[in-house]
Amino acid sequence: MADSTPLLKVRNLRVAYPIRSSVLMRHIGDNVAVSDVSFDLHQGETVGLVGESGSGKSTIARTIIGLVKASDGSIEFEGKDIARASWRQLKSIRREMQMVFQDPYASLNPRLTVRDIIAEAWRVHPGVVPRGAWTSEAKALMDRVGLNPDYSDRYPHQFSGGQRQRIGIARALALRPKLIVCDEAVSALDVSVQAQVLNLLEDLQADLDLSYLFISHDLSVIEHLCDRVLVLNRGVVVEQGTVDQLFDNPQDDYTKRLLAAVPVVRPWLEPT
Amino acid sequence: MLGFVARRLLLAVFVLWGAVTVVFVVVRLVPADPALLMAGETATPEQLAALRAEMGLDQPLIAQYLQYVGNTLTGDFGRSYTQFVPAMDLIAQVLPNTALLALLACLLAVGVSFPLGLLAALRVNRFSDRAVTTLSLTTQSLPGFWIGIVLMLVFSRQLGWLPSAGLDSPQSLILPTITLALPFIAILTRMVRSGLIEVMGEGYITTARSKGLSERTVIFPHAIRNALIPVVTLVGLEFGTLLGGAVITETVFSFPGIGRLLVFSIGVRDYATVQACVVVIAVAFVLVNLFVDLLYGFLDPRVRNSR
Amino acid sequence: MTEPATARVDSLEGDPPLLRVEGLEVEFSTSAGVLRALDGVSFEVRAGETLAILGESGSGKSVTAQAVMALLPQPAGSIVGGRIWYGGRDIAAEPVKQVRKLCATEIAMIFQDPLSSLNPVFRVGDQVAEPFRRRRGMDKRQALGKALELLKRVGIPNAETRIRDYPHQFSGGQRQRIMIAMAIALKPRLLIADEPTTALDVTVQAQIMDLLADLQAETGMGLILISHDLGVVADVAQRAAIMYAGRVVETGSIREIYDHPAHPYPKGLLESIPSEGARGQRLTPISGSPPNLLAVPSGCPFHPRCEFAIDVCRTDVPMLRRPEGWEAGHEAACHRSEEVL
Amino acid sequence: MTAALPPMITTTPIATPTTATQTMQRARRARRGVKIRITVPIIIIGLYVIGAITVPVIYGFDPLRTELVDRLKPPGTTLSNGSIAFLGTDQIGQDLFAQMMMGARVSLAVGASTLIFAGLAGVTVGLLAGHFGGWMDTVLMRIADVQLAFPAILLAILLASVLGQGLTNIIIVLSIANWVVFARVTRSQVLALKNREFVEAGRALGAGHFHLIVRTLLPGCVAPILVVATVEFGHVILAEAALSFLGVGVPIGVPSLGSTIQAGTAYLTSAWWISTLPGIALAGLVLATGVLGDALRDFYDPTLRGA
Repeated sequence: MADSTPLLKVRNLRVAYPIRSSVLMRHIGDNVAVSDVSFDLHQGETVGLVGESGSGKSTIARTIIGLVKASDGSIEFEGKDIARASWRQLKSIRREMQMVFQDPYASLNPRLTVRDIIAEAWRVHPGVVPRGAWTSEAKALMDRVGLNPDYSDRYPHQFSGGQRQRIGIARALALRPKLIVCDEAVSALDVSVQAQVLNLLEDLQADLDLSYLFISHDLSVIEHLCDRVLVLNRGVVVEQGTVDQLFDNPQDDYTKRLLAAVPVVRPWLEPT
Repeated sequence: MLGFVARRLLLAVFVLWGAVTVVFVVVRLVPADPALLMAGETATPEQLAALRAEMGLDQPLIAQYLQYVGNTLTGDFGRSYTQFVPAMDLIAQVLPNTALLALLACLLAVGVSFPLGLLAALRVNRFSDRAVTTLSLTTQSLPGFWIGIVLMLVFSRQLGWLPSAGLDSPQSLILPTITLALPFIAILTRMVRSGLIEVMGEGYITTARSKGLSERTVIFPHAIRNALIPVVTLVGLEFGTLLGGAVITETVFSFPGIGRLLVFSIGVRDYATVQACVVVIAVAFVLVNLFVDLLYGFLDPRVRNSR
Repeated sequence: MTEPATARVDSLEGDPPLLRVEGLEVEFSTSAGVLRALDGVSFEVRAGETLAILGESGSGKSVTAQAVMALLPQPAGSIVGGRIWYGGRDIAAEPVKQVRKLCATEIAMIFQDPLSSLNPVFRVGDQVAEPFRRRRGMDKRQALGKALELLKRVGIPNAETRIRDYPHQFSGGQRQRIMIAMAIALKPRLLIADEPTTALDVTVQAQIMDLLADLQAETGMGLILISHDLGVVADVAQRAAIMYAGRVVETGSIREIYDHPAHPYPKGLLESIPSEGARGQRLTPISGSPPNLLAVPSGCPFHPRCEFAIDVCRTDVPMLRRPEGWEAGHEAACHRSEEVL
Repeated sequence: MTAALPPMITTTPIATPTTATQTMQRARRARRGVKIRITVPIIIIGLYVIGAITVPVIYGFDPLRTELVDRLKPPGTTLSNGSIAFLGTDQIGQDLFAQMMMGARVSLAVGASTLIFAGLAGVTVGLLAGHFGGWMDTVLMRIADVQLAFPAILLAILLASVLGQGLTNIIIVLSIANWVVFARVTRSQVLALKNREFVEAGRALGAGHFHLIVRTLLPGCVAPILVVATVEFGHVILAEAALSFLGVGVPIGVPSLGSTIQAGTAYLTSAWWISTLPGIALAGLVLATGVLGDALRDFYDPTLRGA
């Protein structure tokens, strides 16, 4: 794995929000959300970021996708440094990276039809799909994520939570990206539906050679889906390794505590 | 809390400076010659020149501005051109009357609208709610000056119960107070109602109920204290509407207040007094809102503790 | 239009149940029409026992708690049938005002989101002291003294000084501890916890569950744990009721249900959870989505998602019954438990 | 509805004060109510528009004509030219109904033009301030704060007194006094939308500022802007009337509802209709916009529906 160039290379990433004084808005300090985070993500791989609220896992995701500015460190996508990329380069990099959001209700524009939500990507990046093919392409994507293509003219509120999350995935796939960042993408779903979406993500990865950066607070989902995992606590990576290493033989105290706290479905089967 | 107060004070000072500047810009930068406006078409060139010198209009604009800001800080708005006394003196004579009128109208409005809003909120979509909302919407749609005229027509001209103009006795305050308060009552009632309805759906209201508290205790203090927070802010902003209403009410009832002074001064092109009136009213508005902001901090611990 | 409430034979052992819900039906009116949030829900809880009510969103588990506490949103929601027996009275038939008198003294409740459940403008001490003042008529000093004891008991550090702080100054876990302190203030005999740890971090989640279990052992109160998470309650609860589309589809000892589910829905749920050493294996989800309560499928509401559904499932509503071969006290509402599971 | 009960339980009737069906009927009625509350005001406003356009033409209205014999005739009087003045005549013998409809013309024209200018300016400012945040937001909102320090009517008086009378000036004045409302509403809506995930999804796609503002944020602001515009329409009409009443509005000779009411105050005891009837006409128009605004808000915000 180490011999190929990573798809995504994050080095010493630091994200801090300035604290300003209440009166004159002078910069009086920094609120550090993430500091010194480094990791690689290879083509076809799923890397998990796990941590509790305030651990900085979402900040990392949002920084990589470009919603938040990094204060320091570098993010390289296919060898190109995002922080130093020109606006035009950045736009082409953006095509390669997409995001699936947590809330299936808030992440879809309630005023657009499913077709328009998916086509939004092609409107922003002209030339990917010709305008005349938008409807057929959108329907093909809907079919791909397990939605009835006949519903392309419906609005988000006409779908259930799980179906909406599929729409979100279809939108992310519209630009045929290499990397999809999933920010708590299954956390808001009911267990039975969550399993459907996890299976869909696995299928898509196998078919399209996708890479995932998967953010979750749910260790069992991370364990199920990921190849490698980073454990975050208060903005710092406390441990990283393969799923087997991390779940079978955790080294860091915090990781151990976190794993010990995960509720077990059948505690009576556990050796105590 | 200290940071919060400091930030609010700073904002108030800034807004005041802005308001004073706007008045300067409006009065000085209009295409017309203020001296000409003031002296009228019939003035001789000599008179005009004298006036310009007295008003400092022969100096560069920036000097005029600094002079003006300095004067404003000391409450010197120049001399009234019709009454031959400092404009500020004219205002000092009538300001207490307007203050009294505004205060009475505020008290009346709060006293009437809180119970009404509460009643409507607690009986959402029932008859009493519909009655209150319809009534307040109608009242809000009535022109303030027209309310004054009708009240005057009925209670002083037809029934002869109350004086129709001036300020000679405490009775003279009744009609202007009602006229001024009515639109305010309408707005406030609607705010109290919607604020309370929103709060009644909050989780902590469910908690209060789950504690087995009586519905009365759930409302006082749990709901009302939270509902008050947004209402207080809106009251501050609507205080401007009240001040605007005072101008009209005072005109209708020939009430010796700052509003009537303003309208009168505009009629006789007494710009020094006009400026003074506008600045004083803006100051009053800013001060009231500063007070409201601080009250907000007092009511909401989350604001108080924020940096 | 409804099936008879199940008469329990198995409940003859030991004390009478603290709370017994029979054939409870709740309807909500929405602008889109009337929806039946609960359709014949029955269960019971005893003193010292923990019952888990489990289900996905829209299954009616929270509505059940609201109905018991007379907290159904007014005027949209109302009880249209069934009984809620508490202390020999049917509180479903009593006016809200009457039921509220039981709240906090007999039955208390904590909620999912401790931040919005605490009044932001009052000090936590005053909020915890409120039951003592308003319900027990204590004076302020006395009540605050009691509140301090409680805050210490639920593990708020530096309770002496923090009693004067406001809710927003506490962490999520501490807020839930405060809610718990408030709920147990008047020593209720039954505590209903509605998703008490859903809004909290994993590590805090375990602490809160431990606290609830400790308090229950200490006071012998009955506990109803409402959750969507089958894992969280497994350690603490003895019995469970699994809900789907406003009905209880399976009930019994939690261990029995998890190990030998008698209904395809709980079975599917358990198989959907990614866990327990099944690393890298494909999950077996339940197909389809939970039903829209405005258009609940006919017959067994689960039939459109059920791989075992046959004609009778589409037409006849299955009753809760003990399938042959399952333990006493284990009931499921499925026509085909014996054949397929 | 009654469940078959185990024999040991005595049957007691279930006391449910309101069943869900009843509540739903109420909800349905409320929903129908919203539609009625939208349609009826639109019809009323439509009638005003038609009346304002046609009536003065039909009556051959000429503001300068005076008919001394027909002065101050009560409603229903047959005039010297044989026509019936069913709302009476004014102090110069003009038919009051024709004059009121002429006034409605002014009101509607001023209201619509002001809405367009204030709306365009305010929405643009709100979108920019909300979307870009930072210093742009600070600067724009501080300007709005300064603007708010002047009660709208006060600012209008100040500007009108400087700019002089005339319809264009009224529109300018009222636009300046009202853009802030649009700016604030748009900005707060943008701020609410901005952190919604679907807007972030747009940013994650790499959408530029123009795309985000025009295609994502603006459509989300339409509903609240429409509501505000409706309510503001009424406010602007009232403000125009107030300005004209104070004599700083329409020029002499243009019959506005405000100036007609003002003219009638001199004849309150002898000819009550001159002041009161235009006031009612004005209130009817403003009430229609108020009801419409409320109904639109209920329509667009289902969470508040029935609340």
